[in-house]
Amino acid sequence: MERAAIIGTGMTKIESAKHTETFADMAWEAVNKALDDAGMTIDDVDNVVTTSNDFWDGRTISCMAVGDASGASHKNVSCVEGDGTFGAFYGLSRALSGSYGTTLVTAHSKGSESISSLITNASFDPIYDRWLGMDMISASAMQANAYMERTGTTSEQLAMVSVKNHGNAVKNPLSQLPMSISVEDVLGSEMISDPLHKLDCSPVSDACCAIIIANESRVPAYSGHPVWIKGAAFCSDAYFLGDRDISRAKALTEAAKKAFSMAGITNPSKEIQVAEIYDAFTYQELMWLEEMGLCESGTAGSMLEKGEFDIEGRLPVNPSGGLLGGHPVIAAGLIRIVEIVKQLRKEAGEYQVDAKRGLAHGVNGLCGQSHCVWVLDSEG
Amino acid sequence: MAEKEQVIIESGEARQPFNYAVGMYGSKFFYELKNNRKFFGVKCPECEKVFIPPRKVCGSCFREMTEFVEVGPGGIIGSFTILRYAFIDPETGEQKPVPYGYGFIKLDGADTLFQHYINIEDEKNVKIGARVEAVFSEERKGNIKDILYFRVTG
Amino acid sequence: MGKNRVAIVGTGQTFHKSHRPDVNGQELINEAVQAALKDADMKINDIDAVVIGNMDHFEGINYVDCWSVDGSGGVMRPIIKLTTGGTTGSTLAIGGYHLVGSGLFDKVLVIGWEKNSESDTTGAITPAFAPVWDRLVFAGAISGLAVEAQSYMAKYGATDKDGARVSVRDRKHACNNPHAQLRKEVSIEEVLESPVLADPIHLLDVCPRTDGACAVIMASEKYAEKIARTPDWIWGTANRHKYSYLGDVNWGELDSMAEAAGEMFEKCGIKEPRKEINVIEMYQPYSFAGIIWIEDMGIVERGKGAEYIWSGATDMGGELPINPSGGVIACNPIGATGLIRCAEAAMQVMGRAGDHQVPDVNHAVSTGFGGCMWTDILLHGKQKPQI
Amino acid sequence: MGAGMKNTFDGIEPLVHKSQISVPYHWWAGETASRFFVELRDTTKIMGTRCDGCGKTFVPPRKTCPVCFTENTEWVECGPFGTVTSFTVVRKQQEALHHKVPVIFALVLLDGADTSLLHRLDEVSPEDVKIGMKVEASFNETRDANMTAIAYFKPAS
Repeated sequence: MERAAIIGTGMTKIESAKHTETFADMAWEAVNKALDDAGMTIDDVDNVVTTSNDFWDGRTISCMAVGDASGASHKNVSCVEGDGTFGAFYGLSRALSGSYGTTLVTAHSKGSESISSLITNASFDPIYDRWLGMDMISASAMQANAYMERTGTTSEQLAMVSVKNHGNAVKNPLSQLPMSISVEDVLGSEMISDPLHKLDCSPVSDACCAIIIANESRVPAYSGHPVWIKGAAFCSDAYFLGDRDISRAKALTEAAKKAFSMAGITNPSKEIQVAEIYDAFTYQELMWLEEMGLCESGTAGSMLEKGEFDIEGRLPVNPSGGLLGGHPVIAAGLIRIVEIVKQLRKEAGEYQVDAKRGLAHGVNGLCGQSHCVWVLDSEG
Repeated sequence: MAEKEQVIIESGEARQPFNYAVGMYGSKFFYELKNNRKFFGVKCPECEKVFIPPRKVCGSCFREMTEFVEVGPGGIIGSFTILRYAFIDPETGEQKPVPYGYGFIKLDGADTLFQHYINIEDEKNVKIGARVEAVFSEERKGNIKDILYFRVTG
Repeated sequence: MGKNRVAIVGTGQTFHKSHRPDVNGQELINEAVQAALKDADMKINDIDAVVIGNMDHFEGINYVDCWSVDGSGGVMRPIIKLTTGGTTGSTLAIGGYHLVGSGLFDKVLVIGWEKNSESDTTGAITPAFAPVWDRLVFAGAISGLAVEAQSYMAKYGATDKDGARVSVRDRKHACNNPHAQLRKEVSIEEVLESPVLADPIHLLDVCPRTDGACAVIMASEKYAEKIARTPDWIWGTANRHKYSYLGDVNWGELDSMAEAAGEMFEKCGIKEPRKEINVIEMYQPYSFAGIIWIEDMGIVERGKGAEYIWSGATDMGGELPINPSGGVIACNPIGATGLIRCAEAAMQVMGRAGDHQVPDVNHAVSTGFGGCMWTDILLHGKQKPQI
Repeated sequence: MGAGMKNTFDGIEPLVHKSQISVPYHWWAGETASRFFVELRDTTKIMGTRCDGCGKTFVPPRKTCPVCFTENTEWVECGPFGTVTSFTVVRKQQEALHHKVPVIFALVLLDGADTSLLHRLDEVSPEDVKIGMKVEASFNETRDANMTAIAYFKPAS
C-alpha cells in the first residue's frame, strides 16, 4: 500500500441522548474539531465520505442530513453504510486513487432516537429468521455461550472486561459511562439474555466522529501531527448464524492477517502495543483478541485476569473505555481509530499508554459477521 | 405441484418508532409559530441568504448561522404540483388522502422555499407566482401541522 | 484524474420485471453476479472485493452487505455497502473505480439491486426526507419531479408534449433491449392521454417499479486487457450531493448536474461534450428530465433542450443517441438503476450492446440521479485515459 | 455554541418529533424457499439442499451454494432430530420478541445437515438447556407455508 496518514481527528462527547442536537449539529462539531486539529480549512478537503445507517437514523437516505454540515456541498462526496472503519477504508481508497489528496470521513448515529431491539431485528433474514423476534443482544448472547463453551472462558472473566473498560472510561472525558464497579456488580446486574448481564452490554449512545486522511504528498502541508496508516483490511463471513461456527470469527482472523501483512507485522501479539477493539459486549473483547491473533485461542480470559490488558499492562486494550464506555453505532469503529491516533500522538491524557503502533477494529452485522482492522503507526 | 406455489412472507405491521431531535434552530421556529404565529428563518453571515427551515450551517458557505430573521407570513407559490395518486403514508401506515396541493412557498424575506399543503379548492388560481398566506390551526402544538395549509389570496 | 487506470471488464443484468416471485433478494443478486462473471469469463474466486448497495427501506433489510453474501459472493471476502438513495447505483460504480484505483484491490465486483415489488415504493421513499419538515407533504419521487417540470415549463415555455417526445424515444429504444422491463412503443398522443399523476406528469412520462439487479466487474490496468479484449476505461467521475432540504433546491435547473459535469469534463479534457461524446446513458426517471438535464450537462444551451430532442439528434442513428437501452423510463430497480446506466455505457464502449449498439463509440457518459436532486457522472472511453 | 446563541434559545424547549416509519413488506420467498415451506406445511419434512461442488447440505436450503456458486439441485431430508450447537435464554422482555420471557433461542444442527437452523426451544426448563443436547422438531397442528410450521424444538424423545 502507498503511504497515507490520518492528519486530523475530531469527535463529540458520547452521550446517552443529545436531545438538543440534530445529526447535522453533531457533524458540524466533529468536522470543525477535525479541521482545527489538522490545521486545515474546509477548502483543503478534496472530498468527503460520510458514514451512516438508514435504519438507525430512521431516514431512507440518511447521508442527506449531514452532507451540508460536513462541508460536502460543492465537493465530491459519498456515503458508506456500516461501521465507521468501513467508511474510513473507502475514504482511504479515495485518497490513494490519486483522484483526491485529502478525504474527510465522518460517522454518526443517535441510538437515542430509535428502538435498538427493532432496528437490529431487521438485520435478520425476513424469510427464515426475523419472525423469531431475535435482536443484536440475543444473537450475541448465543455467540457468547458458544465461545465460552469452546474456550472455558467464565462469566467472571467477562465481568472483568466490564470492570476494566468502565474503569478506563473514568479517565476519558468524552466517554458516556465512566464507572468504578466490581465483578460482583456486573454479575449482580440484571440478566438480559444468558449469559449477558446488563453490565456485559454496551449502552445506547449518540455521537459523531470525523477524521481527515491525506495521501503522502499532502501530509506535510498541514500542521497536524500525522499518524501513518500501515495496514487496513476487511472481510465478511457467511450470513446465516447457522452457516458459521459462531464460537469463532474466521472473517476477523482473515482481515487481521491481511492488515498485519500489509504492515509487515509477523508477530502481532508482540508488535501491536495498544488496541481499541469493538467490545459491544464483554465477551467480544476477549473473543476478538484471540481471533485477530493478539493472543492464543482460549487464553484472553486468563491474560485479562493477570492485568495484561490494563492501561499499565503489556497490551492495553480499550484504554478509552471502549464501546462499554459508550457505543454510538456506526461512529463506534471510527472512534476506535481516533483513540489509537490519540495514543500514538501522546494526546490521550489520563489514559495515555506507551505505544508506537496500535490496532483499531470495527464490526458490521450480527455476531461479528464482517470485520475491519486498521494498523496505525506513529512513524511513517 | 408443490414447486409452483409462490410463497410470500408478510411482515405484518413493521413499525419502527423514532424520536427525532428537532434541534434548537427548529425548536425556536416552532416556538414562534405556535406562540406568535410568526415564521423565522436564519441568515448566513457570508452569502446573506435567509434559510427556512432554520438550521445551524449554510452548506454552500460552510458557515455557522446565528441571526434569526422574521419572514412571511405572506409569500408566493415558488412551485407546486397536485398529487393525484394513492400511496401509503409511512407516518401512519395508511393510504394518504388524495388529491392534494403540494407547494413550495417563497415566504417574503426568505431565499429558500418552504414546503406545505396548498388549498386547491380554487384550483385555477393555484399557479407559480400566486400570492398565498398561511392558515393556522386553532390548537397549535409546536410542529409542522400548526399550519393547516397555505391559501391563495389573489 | 486518478493515477491508476481502471476499466470495466464485464457486466451482467437480470431480465428486469415488475416482480420476481421466483427468487428471493439474494437469488436475484446472484443472477446478475453470475451473468457478469460469465461476461468476463471469471470465477467468483477471482474477485478481490465486493461493493453493494440498494435503498434499505424498499426491502426492509438492515445491513444488506452482510445479508447479501449468499448471492453476492461476499463469503470470506471483503464486502462494503455504499448507499446514497437514487444515486446509489452510480455511487457504487464510482466506489468500484476508487477501490481499484487505490491499488488496494485488482478485481472488484460492483452490485446494485432492488426488489421494489416488496413494499410500497412511495411509502418507502418518503422517509428519505427530513422527518420534521419535509415528510408531511412529500409524496415520493414524482412530486419533486413534477415541481421541477412545473418550474422549467414556467421559465422556458416548454409543454407536456415536449416531455412526451422524450418518453416516446426511450420507450422505442427499449424495444431493442432484452433486459428492459417495458418494451412497447407509445405515441405522443398515448403519453398525453395517460392519467395525470402529479401535474404536469402523466403515467407514461415516468419510470415503472422494477425488480432487478446489475453487476459490473472492474479491474486494474494490470488485468483489464487480459480479461477483456476491449475494456471500457473509466476516464473520470464526479458528483454533487448538496441541499439538505427540498426547499433549498434551485427548481427548474439541475445545479448538481451542471457542477459535476463541468468538473468531470474539465478534468478529462472534454471541451465540446456534444461533439466528443458518442452516447449517453442518463438516469432520467421521467421524460422532462430528458430536456432539462442535457442543458445542465452542457450538451445544449439553456432553453434549447426540447428543440434538440425534437430534431431527432438523441434518437438511435442521431448525432448523440441518449438511452439506447431505453433508460429508466423502461426499467427502474432503483438501487441498480445508476449501475445499469454505467453497465450500458460500458457495453457501448466494449461493443457488446447487441441490438441497441451505437456504432463507433469512443466516449460514453453515464449518470446517476437521486436524493435531493443529486447527480453522479462518469466518463467512459475506448482509449486509455492519460494519467 | 456562542453566548449569543444561548440568548436566542433562552426559554426554548428542545423539541422531539415523535414519529414512525411504518411500511409493510411482502417478501417473495422464491421457488427454493417456497418448496421448503410447502414441504414443511404438507408433509412436516425438513428439506435441505446439497451442493454438488463442496458436498455440504444446507438447511435452510439454497438455490446456489454461497461459497462455490454451484447450483444446488439435490434435495435431502434432514432431521427431525438434531443437536443444539448454541442457545440463549432471553430474560428481559425486548420489543422485537413475540413471546413472553423467558424465551429460549437455539441453533439446531439437524441430523443430515451441515448448517444449523435457528429456532426456539420449548417443553424444557431454561436451566436444563445445554450445548450438545438432542432435540426434535415439534410441528404445529395447523400449519402455514413458513417457518412457523415448526412450533419449536423440544428435548428428543
